Amino acid sequence: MAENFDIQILDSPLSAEAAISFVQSDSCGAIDVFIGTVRNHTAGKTVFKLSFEAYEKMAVQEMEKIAQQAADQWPVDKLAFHHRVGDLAVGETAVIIAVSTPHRQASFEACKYAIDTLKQTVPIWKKEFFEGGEIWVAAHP
Amino acid sequence: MAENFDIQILDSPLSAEAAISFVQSDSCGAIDVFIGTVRNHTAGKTVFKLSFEAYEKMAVQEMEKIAQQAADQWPVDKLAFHHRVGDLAVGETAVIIAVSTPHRQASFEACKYAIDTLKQTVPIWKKEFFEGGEIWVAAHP
Amino acid sequence: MKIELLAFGITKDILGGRQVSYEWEGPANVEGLLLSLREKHPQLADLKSLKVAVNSEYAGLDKTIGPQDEVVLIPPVSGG
Amino acid sequence: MKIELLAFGITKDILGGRQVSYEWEGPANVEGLLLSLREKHPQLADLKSLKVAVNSEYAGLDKTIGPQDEVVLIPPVSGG
Repeated sequence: MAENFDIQILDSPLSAEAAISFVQSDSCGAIDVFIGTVRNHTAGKTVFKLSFEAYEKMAVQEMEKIAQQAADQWPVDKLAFHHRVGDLAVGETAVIIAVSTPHRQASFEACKYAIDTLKQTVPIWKKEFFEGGEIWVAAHP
Repeated sequence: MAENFDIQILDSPLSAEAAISFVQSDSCGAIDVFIGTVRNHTAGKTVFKLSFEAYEKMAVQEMEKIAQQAADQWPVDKLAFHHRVGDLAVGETAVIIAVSTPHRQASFEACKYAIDTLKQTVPIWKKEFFEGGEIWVAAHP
Repeated sequence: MKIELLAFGITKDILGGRQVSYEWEGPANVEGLLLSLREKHPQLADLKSLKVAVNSEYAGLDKTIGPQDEVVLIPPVSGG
Repeated sequence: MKIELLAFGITKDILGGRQVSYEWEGPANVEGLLLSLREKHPQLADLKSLKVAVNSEYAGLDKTIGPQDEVVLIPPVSGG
């Protein structure tokens, strides 16, 4: 993996501080950080928890591709990309993406690209546990 | 101040963790955080430090206006907006903006609006100390 | 062709396990596998999408599958 | 009109202090103040912009200024 990327799938709580420390760079003036957290409701249902599973080997590879694509499109100095697996309670963090760039516009665009693309290509699946049932998110049309 | 905003001008180091904790919300799935840091160069010059001063009373008011304008345009649940004053070394954090929203797109847009508007309206001034001189940034055409 | 198939997300529930031995007649490629699977497990046809990864890369329908390949069912992803 | 004027950023350097007593002839409003200041301190005319805040709100040129108002010079801001 390129040494300016820090890509991890973890079954323990994620740390925004760790992601931010990794991307800090004296040559950069901007860091954008996206944090995805577990909401207490979705589509009008009360959610108790989420459970994430990953095809880890491929998920890490796909996250690396995304980081590289971001670095090809914007002047990314460093990028941290951490995703949690296992059971997550409401309020816990599922994903953190931090990107450092010389100027701010690129940090927003690269970070947004990474989270948008994660949701399309990275083999990670989320099961929602709500009042009265459970469902694999997005599985059906 | 609206209780869902945390607006501060500080002469001590800023904490991303504090800003993120403030905006965390069980009803939100997204937090975007922008961190502005001191770069070691600008326009080809080596920068040693920056010094920020603020017309604090008005700066806080203008930051509150920005937070409110963001909340008027996007479904912002909470917003933290911290700016540092005094002398900052290379790598230190000058500003942190954290925004929580139900979904991710709004978090990016509201955060970007806040930092873009800060740079236009908030009475804070930055002096750059570089090899061979010092300059009030953006003062002259 | 007979392979060990890995299934994630909802496909694990439909196939009844993370790793299942799976045998099919017909072409030894992704298309042949998917045709057979959808016939045997009609619920797979109800998914919004169903991709196959071979050796941890997304594979096209004409990708050949051998007994040594790591073959994985990828239902619609939902990370983040 | 005579007021205590607060100056930040480069205007502090140009006027020689954070707080200066300033007296001018002519209209007791923002426009009158700025005209007088630019005449006395020509460097102020070189700035990219120069705004005035009265009681911590940006003020238009016709905003009247009284002795009790807090009047502040706002050169181009550069926070963040």
